[in-house]
Amino acid sequence: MLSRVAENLFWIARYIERAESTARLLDVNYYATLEGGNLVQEQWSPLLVITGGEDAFREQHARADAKSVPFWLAFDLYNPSSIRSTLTQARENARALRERISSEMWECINKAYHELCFDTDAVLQNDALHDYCNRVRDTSHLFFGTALSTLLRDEGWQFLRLGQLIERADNLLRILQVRYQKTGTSEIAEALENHRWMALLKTVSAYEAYRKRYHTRLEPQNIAEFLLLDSTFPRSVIYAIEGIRDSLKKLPNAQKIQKETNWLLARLEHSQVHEILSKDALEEILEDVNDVGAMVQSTYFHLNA
Amino acid sequence: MLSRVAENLFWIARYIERAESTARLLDVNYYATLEGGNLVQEQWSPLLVITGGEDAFREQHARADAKSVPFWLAFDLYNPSSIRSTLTQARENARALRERISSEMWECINKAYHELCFDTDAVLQNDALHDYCNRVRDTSHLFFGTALSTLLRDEGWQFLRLGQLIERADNLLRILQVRYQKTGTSEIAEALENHRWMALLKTVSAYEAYRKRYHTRLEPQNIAEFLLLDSTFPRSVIYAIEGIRDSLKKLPNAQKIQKETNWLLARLEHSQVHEILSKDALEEILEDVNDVGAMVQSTYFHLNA
Amino acid sequence: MFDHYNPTGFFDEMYDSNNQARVHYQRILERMNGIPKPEFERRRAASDLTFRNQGITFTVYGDSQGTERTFPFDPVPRIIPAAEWAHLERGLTQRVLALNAFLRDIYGEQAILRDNVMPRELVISCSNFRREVFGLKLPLGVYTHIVGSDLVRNERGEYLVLEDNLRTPSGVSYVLANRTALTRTLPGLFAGMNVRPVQHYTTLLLEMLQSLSPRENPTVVVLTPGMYNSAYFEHAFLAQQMGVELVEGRDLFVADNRVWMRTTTGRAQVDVIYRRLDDDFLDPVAFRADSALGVPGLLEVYRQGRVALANAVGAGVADDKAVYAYVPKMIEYYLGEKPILGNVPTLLGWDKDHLEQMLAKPAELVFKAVGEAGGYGMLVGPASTNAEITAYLENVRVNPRNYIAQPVIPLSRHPTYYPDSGKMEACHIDLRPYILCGEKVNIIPGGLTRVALKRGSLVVNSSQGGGSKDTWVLEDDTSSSPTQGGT
Amino acid sequence: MFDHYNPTGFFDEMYDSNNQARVHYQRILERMNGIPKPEFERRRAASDLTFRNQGITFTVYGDSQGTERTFPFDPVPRIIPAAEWAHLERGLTQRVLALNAFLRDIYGEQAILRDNVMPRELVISCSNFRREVFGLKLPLGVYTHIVGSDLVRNERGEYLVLEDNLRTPSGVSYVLANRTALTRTLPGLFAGMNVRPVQHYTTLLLEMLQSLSPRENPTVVVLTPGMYNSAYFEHAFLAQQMGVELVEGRDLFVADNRVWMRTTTGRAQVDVIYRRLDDDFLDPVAFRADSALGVPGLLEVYRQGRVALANAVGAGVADDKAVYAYVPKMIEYYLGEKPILGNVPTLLGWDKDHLEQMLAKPAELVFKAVGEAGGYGMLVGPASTNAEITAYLENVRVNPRNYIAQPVIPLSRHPTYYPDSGKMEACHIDLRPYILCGEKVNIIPGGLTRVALKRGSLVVNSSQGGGSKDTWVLEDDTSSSPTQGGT
Repeated sequence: MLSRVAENLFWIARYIERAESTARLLDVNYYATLEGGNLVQEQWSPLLVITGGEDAFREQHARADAKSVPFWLAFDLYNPSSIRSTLTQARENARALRERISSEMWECINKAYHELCFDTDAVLQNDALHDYCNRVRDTSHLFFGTALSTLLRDEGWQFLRLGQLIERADNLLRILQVRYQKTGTSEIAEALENHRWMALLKTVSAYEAYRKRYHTRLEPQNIAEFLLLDSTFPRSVIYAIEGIRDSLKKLPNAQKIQKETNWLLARLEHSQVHEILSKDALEEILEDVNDVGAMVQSTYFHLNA
Repeated sequence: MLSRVAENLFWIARYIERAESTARLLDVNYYATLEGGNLVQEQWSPLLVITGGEDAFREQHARADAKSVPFWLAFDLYNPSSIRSTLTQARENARALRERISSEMWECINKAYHELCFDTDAVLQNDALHDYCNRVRDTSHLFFGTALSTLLRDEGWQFLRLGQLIERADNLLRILQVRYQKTGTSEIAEALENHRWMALLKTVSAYEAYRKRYHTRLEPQNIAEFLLLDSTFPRSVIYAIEGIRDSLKKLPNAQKIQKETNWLLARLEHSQVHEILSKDALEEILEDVNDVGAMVQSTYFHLNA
Repeated sequence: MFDHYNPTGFFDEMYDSNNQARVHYQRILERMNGIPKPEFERRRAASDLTFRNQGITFTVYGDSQGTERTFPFDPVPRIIPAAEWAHLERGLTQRVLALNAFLRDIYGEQAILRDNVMPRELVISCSNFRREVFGLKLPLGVYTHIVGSDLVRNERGEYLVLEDNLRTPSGVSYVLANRTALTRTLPGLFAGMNVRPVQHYTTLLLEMLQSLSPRENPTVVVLTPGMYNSAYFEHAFLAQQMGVELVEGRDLFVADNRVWMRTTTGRAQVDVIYRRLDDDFLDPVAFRADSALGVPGLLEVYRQGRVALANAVGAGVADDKAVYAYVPKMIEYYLGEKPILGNVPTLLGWDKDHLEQMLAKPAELVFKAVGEAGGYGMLVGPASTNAEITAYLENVRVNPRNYIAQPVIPLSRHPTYYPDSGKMEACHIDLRPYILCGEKVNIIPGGLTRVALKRGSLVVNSSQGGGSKDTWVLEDDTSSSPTQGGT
Repeated sequence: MFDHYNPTGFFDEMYDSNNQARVHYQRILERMNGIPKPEFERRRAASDLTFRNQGITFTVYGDSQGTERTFPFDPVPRIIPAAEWAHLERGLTQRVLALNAFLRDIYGEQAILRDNVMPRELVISCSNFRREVFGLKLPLGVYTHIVGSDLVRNERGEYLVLEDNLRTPSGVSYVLANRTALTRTLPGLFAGMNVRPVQHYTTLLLEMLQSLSPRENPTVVVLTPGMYNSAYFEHAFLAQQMGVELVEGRDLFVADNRVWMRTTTGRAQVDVIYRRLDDDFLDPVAFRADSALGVPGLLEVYRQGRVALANAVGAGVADDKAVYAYVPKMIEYYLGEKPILGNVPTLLGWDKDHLEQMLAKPAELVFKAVGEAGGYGMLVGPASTNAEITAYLENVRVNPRNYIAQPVIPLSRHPTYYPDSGKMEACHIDLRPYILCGEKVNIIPGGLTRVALKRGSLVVNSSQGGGSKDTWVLEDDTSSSPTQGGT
């Protein structure tokens, strides 16, 4: 497979997964502040920390509030990780290999690009953010569902999966880092805590699944265990890393990356959640995931002859 | 997992996959007759053979033509396998376990039901069949894509996959049975042959993938090999059966079904395509696939105590 | 949209008698007036579509398949100030404690009958009185775990309890769905209003249900009559939000003195059943033999304390509409307190004097069958023809115990948007709060505000053309006026 | 929609000089008149959206990112009767055989120059004449494998060849896309019409390309200048439909006397390159050193016969607009036949007498730069101001070899739907058939009909506001009239 094609597939998947993650994060947090009454303060800054680029944000916007942060995360082209930016980039990448993916996959991205990356001012004006975020999420589901059903299970599929899963693990780890920074503030009211954890779970579409798994109240430790270590949950960190391992098995010259991935996986499998929950451990896992991403790039994409 | 829930998941997947298959079959064949000039006769009867229920059709419709067959396949509620019937049944099944699947999955089906199962007269009146079929296909992709990203990888997921893959193999085998009945008519023009095989490949979204795999003209034998035995193609028979095997591995009490599946798989893997292409062999594989389906039902769904 | 709105004639929730917006409505009124009507209508229609797509529907009985309808959602929220809610919360807690005390007593010592506070015959003649559970010891001593009492406001704005729903009160899913819908539709209304959240209801419900079992991590299920039940959406919704199985009778069976679910890997024990099935249908062995919805042998396991049911079998005796009249007395008898929330004056067919009054001026009264709910079996005197009244009274004379009558309460009204006129019109409303009763009493702020959408109608039930609103309880009463509070 | 349609003034494809619909149009005319206008408009708009969603676009040069536009698709098909097409097919085959013979000759013996049939100076002064490939033996002896000659019809309906495109003619993807679009938009038009299929084009193309390599299962690639090239959609489309890789120059490299692709597993040999890149940019070593789009060393491998290029390097010499004038002579010289299709009379700036005529009455002529395509470098005399003419003639005088002039051909017109007026209006059209030349000559029936959408304009190029139509060739001429044929 052409290196350029492999790289493009990898990045299409990352961009679409990132657009979905940002849409989920934005949607849940935006409406959680509304549903939370005065319990939930408008906590917009953590979203900037999670998605990165806080400094770039400050250059463009005076303050982080209910207007500037949603605009930044969803529509701002100065933000390379905004939904609009990532969908545009996914589409540029897809356009460069439209002959390589199925017509249905290309059409899904191209249509989303035309429908979601133009005339975005009306979205905030008309309070239509929820609908917008839903459409972004559906775009991602439709894209990967179409790939599942039409893309050949050759190397291309493996690179697509690698991109999606590395991005997924990265996003979730960064959310956890921020959310688990502030535990221990015991004076917070019960309803607020409940509300907060609900929002975290809903952000990764895990609320209903978590409820099925744990028949107890929303315990921070259980939640972290579920999101980090439950391999039956398709948005968990360990699910992503197992998937990365499986995809690497099917690629040539992957021995070094496989070794790295297996080591990461082994440490996760033998960890208790409370050990991971210290901030340093999360940071370490995040770095390892990004190392795997970098190794994929250097092994397959930047070849000379 | 509740037996009723498992059974519902299995059937939701079958019905949605069937709706997609019928939509593809109808779409491609309908437009192929238009694009084929006088080369392609309006061959509506084979579609009835493929989808079954030819007798039931004859009770409702005087003749099989460009009006009655599309109506029967897409909208006729007398046809339990029409798109409208299958989507309605998928939705009834989903409604009975809406608490078990993710909200996104339920909403995807429910929305499709409301949008695709009512006011269907206008579709044929306005020649909007292609758009309709596309929306059915996208519904299926969105549904399975959403499941991929939100449904727990527990037994429920395995039953969903089993339903989808058994239905997929069944559909493809029945298409092949009908399409490979008439080989050997050597007097048919080259362009017609080309056109026919193109339509077959497009029906299962395989045209572009086949082209990538075989850099030769459309050879019936290569096409059959690709659709039956290429396990990198996600709509091939062998891909479906491998998937069935993988899902069975994760279910309890599956030894007997696994044995049956492995045997089927082993025979496929050790067959040459020309051996399979005799009508009897296809019939045998089809029966075996349906046996596996029946065993899944009797093992998991009709339990007393 | 509020032009030409006429608040007079009844107590209006939004406007006072001087036609001035009440202080807690001023801020949202300003905001709603800031939305152009076409945009408002677009959003309302989108919200309708969302309800449809999410399948938030109830089933109308009548045809075999069951027709699903969405419960019309009106985007103008009903607002309850903090102080007003605190009063309601106290009153409801008091009432539900008394009702549980009554149920414990009536299936136990029957002190209230012995002391002649209530007539024995009235109680034991209730169709929902269940001899089968007499003498049982229930977990936590609670009979009615999930309560939905209906409150109305009269012409002076006083809250009165219209009836208690102690068996399988429905509608709480709409409380949660309406809140979500309004945050999607008109997010701008919420800023700085400090509306108290409601979404933790299902967490509280699950914990309460789990507390009914002695086992460590008990298996809770929701038992539904099935997909064609009017409230099926709610059953599925609650099961999903709690993460427990939604089961039908056929999924359960009794063996070895336990209740089990049929699963793909054999049987699994069930500890707590949140049943949304009436007593009659629960167990064909114990109750109606023709019930295909229930679980044969369930009652016996329940009697042995090996499975918990919420609400308890027999709780319906306390929401019999004739027993209802005695709730104020129960509060004084069991708690030694004055009732905080009043009852609607009620004439009992059971009582000779009352019956005479009922038959004397039927055109001025609302008649109700004591065992019915959902607006069925009702006669609204002033809105009925003579023939209808005559026919109804026929039944009352044959079985007077089965009927009560109340004066027509001039229910308070609330501005409500009508898509057909494109205007706000005044509609009668009620309020159904949801009370959870386990180790302690928990009430989620607000509840379901139902709206009588048929113009001029006083009947708010979904089956009778009602709709609903999001109901806000404010955290404090300083943030709602336009000049105070944040943002 | 056809009310008030005015076919007069030019040759009209649909109506004859008596304002009667020609027989091969009668049936679809009847059918189109049967569709209510709003429904017609709805479908047309939906079809536009489909083009957009499928990304069937061309890139307009000018800004750095490249603006994508859809090529407007008119849903009224252009119909060519079977007999008419048979004539065109014969004429085009003859022409393309002669052109290849000419190219073989000119890069070999140069007999035609030796025999003074064509002036040597004219040929070797062509900017597209490539000394670098002189004396090469090409596979099958073919230089121009994919040809797109432009045909027009004059006031008498005669087909004339306006120019030959022998290098990288584009547009065939629209032939396929338009057919698909019309079957989706107006499927009812096709029934019983026996329209000849076109979708097998890519199969034929792939087979022709494979036949250029001596290897068994050769690796074919499509070489594109990249995503911002005007015809990028077509490059990707053809690669996809053939199932071959679409590569850019940076994906290829030369080593060990072969051309290779960079892949995730190392290098892979390339045998045939369908290049959509001009000669100039192919190889910075051999041609323009500043080209970042090409592959250094490619020409040398090509010269050694270890990679095939389609079309061949140097083929452009034969579609120089001055050389074009000699094609009728080539046909007679190489084939010994009379030309079946005529040329447009052409004045060559290179010829003193011609130049004089060109400078004498510029306002009556169309001027073209010999090496340009796509409507660039053109001057339409009658439509230009004096100042524009004067400026243009300045260039002609400086470099007369570089220009030709032709009389203004009154192109035939075709009814075309205008969304703005909601009516059919007459537009000038041309026709570009696509001819494949390998072991034999293959022409898919029809080709691309381009429409000058700017009202009154004679220029059909996409870059100049043109659109296109589906082009039907009928299998036989009996099924198109309303009273004959099936269904």
